[in-house]
Amino acid sequence: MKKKIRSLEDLNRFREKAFEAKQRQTHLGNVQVIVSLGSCGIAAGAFDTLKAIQQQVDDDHLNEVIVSQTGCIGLCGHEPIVEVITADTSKVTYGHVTPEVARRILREHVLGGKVLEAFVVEV
Amino acid sequence: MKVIRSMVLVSVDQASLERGAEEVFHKFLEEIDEFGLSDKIAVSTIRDVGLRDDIPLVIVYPDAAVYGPVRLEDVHTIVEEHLYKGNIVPHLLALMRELAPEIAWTRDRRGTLPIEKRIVLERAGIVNPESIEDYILNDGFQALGKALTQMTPAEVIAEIDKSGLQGRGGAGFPTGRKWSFVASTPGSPKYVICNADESEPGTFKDRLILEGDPFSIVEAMTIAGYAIGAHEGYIYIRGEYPRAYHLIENAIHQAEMLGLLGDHIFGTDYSFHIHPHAGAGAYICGEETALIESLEGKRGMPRPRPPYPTTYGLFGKPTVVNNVETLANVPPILRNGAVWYREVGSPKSTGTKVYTILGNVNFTGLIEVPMGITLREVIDIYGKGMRNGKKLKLVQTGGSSGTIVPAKLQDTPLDFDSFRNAGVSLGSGALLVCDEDTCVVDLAKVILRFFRNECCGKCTPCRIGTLRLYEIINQISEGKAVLSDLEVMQNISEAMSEVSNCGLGQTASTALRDILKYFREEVEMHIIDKVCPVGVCPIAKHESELMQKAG
Amino acid sequence: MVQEAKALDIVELVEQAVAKHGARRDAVIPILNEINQAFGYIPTAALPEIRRRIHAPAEGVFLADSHLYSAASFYQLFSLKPLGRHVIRFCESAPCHVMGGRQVIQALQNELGLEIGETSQDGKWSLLTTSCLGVCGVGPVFLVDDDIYGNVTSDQVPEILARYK
Amino acid sequence: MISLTINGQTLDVPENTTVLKAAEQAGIVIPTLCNHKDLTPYGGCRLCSVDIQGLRLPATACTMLVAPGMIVRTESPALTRYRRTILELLLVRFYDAGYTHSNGSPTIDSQFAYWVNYYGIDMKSTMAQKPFRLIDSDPNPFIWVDKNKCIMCTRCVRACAEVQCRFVWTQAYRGYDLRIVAGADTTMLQARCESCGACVAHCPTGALDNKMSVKLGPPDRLVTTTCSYCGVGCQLDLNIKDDVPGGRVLRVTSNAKAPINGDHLCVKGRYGYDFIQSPNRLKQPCVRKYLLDGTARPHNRGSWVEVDWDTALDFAARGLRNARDQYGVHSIGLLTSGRCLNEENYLMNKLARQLLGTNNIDCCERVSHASVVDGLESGLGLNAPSNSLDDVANEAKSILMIGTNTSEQHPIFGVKLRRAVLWRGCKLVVAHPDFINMSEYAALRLVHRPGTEAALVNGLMHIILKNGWEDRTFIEKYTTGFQDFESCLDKFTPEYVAQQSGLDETSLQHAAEILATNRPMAIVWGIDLANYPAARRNVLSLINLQLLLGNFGVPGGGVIPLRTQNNTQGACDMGGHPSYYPGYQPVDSDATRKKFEAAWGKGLPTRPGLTATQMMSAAAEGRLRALFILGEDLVAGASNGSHIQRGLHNCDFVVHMAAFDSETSRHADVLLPGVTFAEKTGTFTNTERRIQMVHQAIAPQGNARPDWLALTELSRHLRRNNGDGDYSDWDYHDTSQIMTEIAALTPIYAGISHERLEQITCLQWPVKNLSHPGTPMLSMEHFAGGRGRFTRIEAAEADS
Repeated sequence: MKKKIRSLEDLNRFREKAFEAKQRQTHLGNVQVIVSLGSCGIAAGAFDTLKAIQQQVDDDHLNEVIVSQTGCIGLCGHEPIVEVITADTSKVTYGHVTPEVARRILREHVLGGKVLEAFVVEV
Repeated sequence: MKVIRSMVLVSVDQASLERGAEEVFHKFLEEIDEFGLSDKIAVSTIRDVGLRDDIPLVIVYPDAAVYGPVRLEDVHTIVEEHLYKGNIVPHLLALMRELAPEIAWTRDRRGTLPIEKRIVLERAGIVNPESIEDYILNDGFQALGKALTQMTPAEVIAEIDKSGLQGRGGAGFPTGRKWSFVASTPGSPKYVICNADESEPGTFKDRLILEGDPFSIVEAMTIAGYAIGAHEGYIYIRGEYPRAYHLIENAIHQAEMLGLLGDHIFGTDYSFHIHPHAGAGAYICGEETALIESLEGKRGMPRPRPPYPTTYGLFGKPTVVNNVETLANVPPILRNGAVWYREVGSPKSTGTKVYTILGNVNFTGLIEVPMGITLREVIDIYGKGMRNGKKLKLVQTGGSSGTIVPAKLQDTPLDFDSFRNAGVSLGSGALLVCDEDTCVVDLAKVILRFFRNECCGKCTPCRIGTLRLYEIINQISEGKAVLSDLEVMQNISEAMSEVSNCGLGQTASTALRDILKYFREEVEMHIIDKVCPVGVCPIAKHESELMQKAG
Repeated sequence: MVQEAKALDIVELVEQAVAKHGARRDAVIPILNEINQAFGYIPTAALPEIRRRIHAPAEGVFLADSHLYSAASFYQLFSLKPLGRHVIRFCESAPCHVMGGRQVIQALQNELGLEIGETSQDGKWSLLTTSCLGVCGVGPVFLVDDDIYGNVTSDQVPEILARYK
Repeated sequence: MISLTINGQTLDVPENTTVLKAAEQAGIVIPTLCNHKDLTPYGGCRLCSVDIQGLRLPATACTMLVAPGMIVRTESPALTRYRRTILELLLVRFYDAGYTHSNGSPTIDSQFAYWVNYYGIDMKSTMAQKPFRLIDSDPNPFIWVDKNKCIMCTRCVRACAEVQCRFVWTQAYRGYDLRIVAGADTTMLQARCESCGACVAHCPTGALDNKMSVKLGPPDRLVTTTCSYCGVGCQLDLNIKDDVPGGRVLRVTSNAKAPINGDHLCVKGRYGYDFIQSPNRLKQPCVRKYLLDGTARPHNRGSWVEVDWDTALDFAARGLRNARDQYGVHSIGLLTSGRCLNEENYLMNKLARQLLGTNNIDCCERVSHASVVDGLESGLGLNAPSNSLDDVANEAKSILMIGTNTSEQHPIFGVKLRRAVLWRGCKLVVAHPDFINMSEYAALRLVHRPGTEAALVNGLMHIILKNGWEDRTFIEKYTTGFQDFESCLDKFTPEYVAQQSGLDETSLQHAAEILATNRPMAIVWGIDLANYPAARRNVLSLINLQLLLGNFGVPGGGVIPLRTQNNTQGACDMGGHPSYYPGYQPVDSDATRKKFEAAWGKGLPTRPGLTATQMMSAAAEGRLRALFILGEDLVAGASNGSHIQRGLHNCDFVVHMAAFDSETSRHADVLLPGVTFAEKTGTFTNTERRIQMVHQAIAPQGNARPDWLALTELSRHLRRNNGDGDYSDWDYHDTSQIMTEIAALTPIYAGISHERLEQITCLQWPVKNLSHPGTPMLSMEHFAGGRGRFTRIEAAEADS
């Protein structure tokens, strides 16, 4: 049972805690791989992409990779979209990420540190 | 994000081209690159500038400075002085008179060039829609906290009123005024309904908000409830959006767990409950009274209006019905203040507007820009131009119920007032861009078929009108119509738009009307010459079959 | 052969749906929705079962089978007759059409040998059209059951259909 | 009042008036198809679109409410254009197969055809060129369905829902595919249609029609009259075709102006008219052969011989006279009929008292209803319902319905109560051992053991007193006997009553709460209550309950005993009663008797006569020798048929006048062919004391005669000397003359005359004089002594 928020101060304390938790994650050197899971993305095959990423994470025991989801950002023409956030580089957004491309992103960008320029979307 | 600061339009009508417009165009590209401004300034072309002798014409937005005639050697000056330093070059300006009406629109426009400014989509695609932590981390529930602990309901309404927020469902009714109506109407209980039955073809902004930022709708509905004195809210999500339904259900649950929804929100005496409700496939339920009927478990058929939902709504009680996008504006307004909000957009149409760009452009998707952007800007900047280099033929604005804007009108700014004046509907913000390969008869057929299928059947003009119009357009596309059918269509269309019961019937023939206005010749070719110029309609196939046989 | 729902299942399901959404007039559409989801259509036999559980004159709620039939037949996502095991709903609205939908629906018809609105002899497929699904950014679009396919070209149609047994 | 301008004409109308109604008031006609005065506005056809200044688009006059200063224009070239387009569009989906439609108008035009024609459209060439749906698509025996003519105005849907509360018709699917279906797209009867025909009456196109007469074409004339089935007193239009001498009834249609029922009728009223021209009608007077032969009466009375009227009446008169001469005046009995006119019942009363000198006269229905009437008389000193039907339907906050299957027995009143429940939230408690139709509308059902009604009501009163829900002020001011009464409730605790009645205590508590806290509360009972063994006691209990709650003298309160037959009330009113002259003037009051003696010029009997039940016993025992039975099949109508059969069988001489042969006429010696309501003119008094005209529509069938005429003739055969009173003569040429006599001698009917009823259509007695408006609700002053009397009701078990 979560503690209820009873005032703006409560809300801000909650927010600080959430912020710290997020900070801790990135400080630990974790990499976030975010799949855009709006309906557009799903229609364009985002579930297959997500499955491929999770498979790869499991297979390669990539414990420091956090796979999460977000909504649609409105770049339908580029779906499926995957974002990679690492501690050192800022956010990189990839478009048209097929399962094949997803695996490459994990191998080359997340593990190898090399951004796949051909699939980067300018946002 | 790429930030476009200015836009340069070079006239490329036949006369301008004869006087070197193409060279001028390329010179601009060079010079802008030279000054390192390429990712801040867009260069595009404009075809129809009317009959004049000071061509080529160059228009610079957002200042709406019109230069002309521009010679190759003037380009450097304009780029350096105007685009780089920000000073208009008076001696190169064209004379004010004789501007084509389409350009004249732009003269009134002031302010910055529309760049993406995300208010309602500020978190969509950024946060995890299943995580209330993520939402709170990104300013979530600040507005609700402020409203409940620091403001009276009347103050909340006053702030929304002051912001100038207008309903984004299409009609553009001031939200603050709607809320104060319901707040002051006697009768209880009162209800808040979020209209998430987004069914206008080509529109998916609401889905994006619901899927990308569901908590913001929960927060906004609660604020609305507080403002009008309601304790129950319904969110009517169309049946075709199962994911949005799931995410909203989750958001409601999480907010309740944290005491941000339900009983004693933020530890105050105020309680508010939200019930998600899935539709089952009916475009008409986007009409607010049909939506209410449907919520009550009935056929989604519109009620006669008046009475309006503000006095006789859900279960006969005073009810606020707000569209998703409208509600999504509420938390940012309360957080940042009405003054901040008013600075975005044009004076009469404040805030941003979400557009979906679809059709034959290089890039389809969704943008949120301040009110007042032009179609040309949307297509060139955000749509990345026409697909396969084809020519723009028309844009349908506002979904299938919207107007057809021919290419020559593409400089009309997209805001409520200008659009109203031009007889164009902004509607849901869907922009369907069609290139020269589009046959207007074929397009009309698809649109009319949609309305025939989605009409609820309550009123005569719409029920049989949509059927008849579809039958006739089919005959036209098959080469079986006669010219007098156009008159029949016009009569039906007129009766439909004048005396139908609700917006569906009133707008079902809008596209047809515009097509007959701007593209009548093309339609008549189908009838008289039995030819589909674009080669899409069945008669075209028929003809080619005949040709083959003959050959 | 298309499968029809069994009487016992209907009663049980109605019971569950009413328990979940409440015996209220305004719960009618969610209840119908549950039944439609479970059977792929709404058997007429379910209507009196629902009516019996919601009709409550003491609370001023009056419900007849006609009310339920009327509501059930209004909505496009409901079917009053059994459909195939897999239901294709092709978006026939203008954006998908402009973006190439015309060719895709033709491909679907050819591949399945069905006209729009028909169910195949073996009860495997029903081919329906739908109004806009709201994912126009990736049009043309169609649904197979709950799976949504976007950016579809006619070449992809056989491969997609092959995924369904 | 709101002031607005329509077509330049300024007018004031009440708030919440629609523009359409306002225009109507100003005499401005706005075309409409989906609107109907009985139904909620729909706004579907859009034909009534009008321009309203300040609005961007035209608005429908049927849904738009007037607003101060509103400026309306109902005609413009554009509006005409839209209307024509709408009609043309409707015709795209309309096909008329060419048979004549039959909804009661002498001109064939349906409302739809009228407007099509009005806007200059040629229907034939504009409509669909072939049918697109089955013609005559529903097997309902009464209602014809041709959806080729349906324009989706939904008047049938709304009529079924709002008028009949049945929800048979509904809209299904949508848009171009929209259709009207019954239930879940079944046949009408499967969708629980009651065949009332309200949908037919409200259909503007003929898509719904009367199946029995659909192709018979329009009538030559309409005759508005009062239905002869039940005590509700609906008015209807007989459609008459004059292609045979005297005319024939083509069909029955409803009449929008009918005061009680408007455009609404039940299946019996609308479709049960074939009896009028039935081949089984009695068409010639008959007497038993032994009478003609002058031989002794055989055991089974022998065979019938058709004779002329004179012969038959002569035998009838002789038989009655013989009995009187041989066994005395008390050996003759007369039974009047709740089916016959007031005027005829009055003549029966006059015949008995003036010509035969006996008070042995009673109304047939008292055979079954006697105890109920007695209860009413002894509790309230009334012989009629205290409130009117509409008053209960429109004002009562709760209703206790007991011993009546109202929607079967009094369909239109049943439907009025359904409407009260549905549309204004009236709480209905139905106490009935079976699940009857009204149970579906009940807030609470009490399924008690038959015979425990009194216990049940006592139990309710026990709970009411315990909770202090009784009306002390009323009890003190308007009742007597409360002190004495109160203690009889002590033993009727919820536990006790539950055990007696088979109900559970919660239901009892709930019922008491609903009835006591939703006031005014009305009690409606009917024949089933009278059929319970202790009917009189039940009635007294119910009166106790109303006195306790102070539900008398208020609109929406009171007691409504539902009279089974169309004129049971009138038959009693007219002196069809052993103790009363017309208007409940007691025979044992000297002053009254003197009045009638003076009027009729004849000495009259002083003692009250035998009731119907007593007559039967007397006949069985041989004390009653001759009977004159008017109109009724006594045997079939009674709950104790064998008792009656024994009485009749034993009777020396029985005259029966009726329209049909029946069980009762098997026991008759002279059989006189009477007529149906369609063949005579006069008045009926319905169950709420409302007097209405009955109009002759066709000539009597065969050699049948109106009963009043036959009675007048009979008097000639009976009479030996004329008295010299103002009304001693029997020279009646028509029934209005009889009514004049009734009015002169009957204070509660003093203000009634046919002439007046032709103007006002209905009056509820007491009507004190020709300018008195009648009395829809009896207030306390009408009760005997101005007070109601509490009666101790003790027994619960073992009904006697």
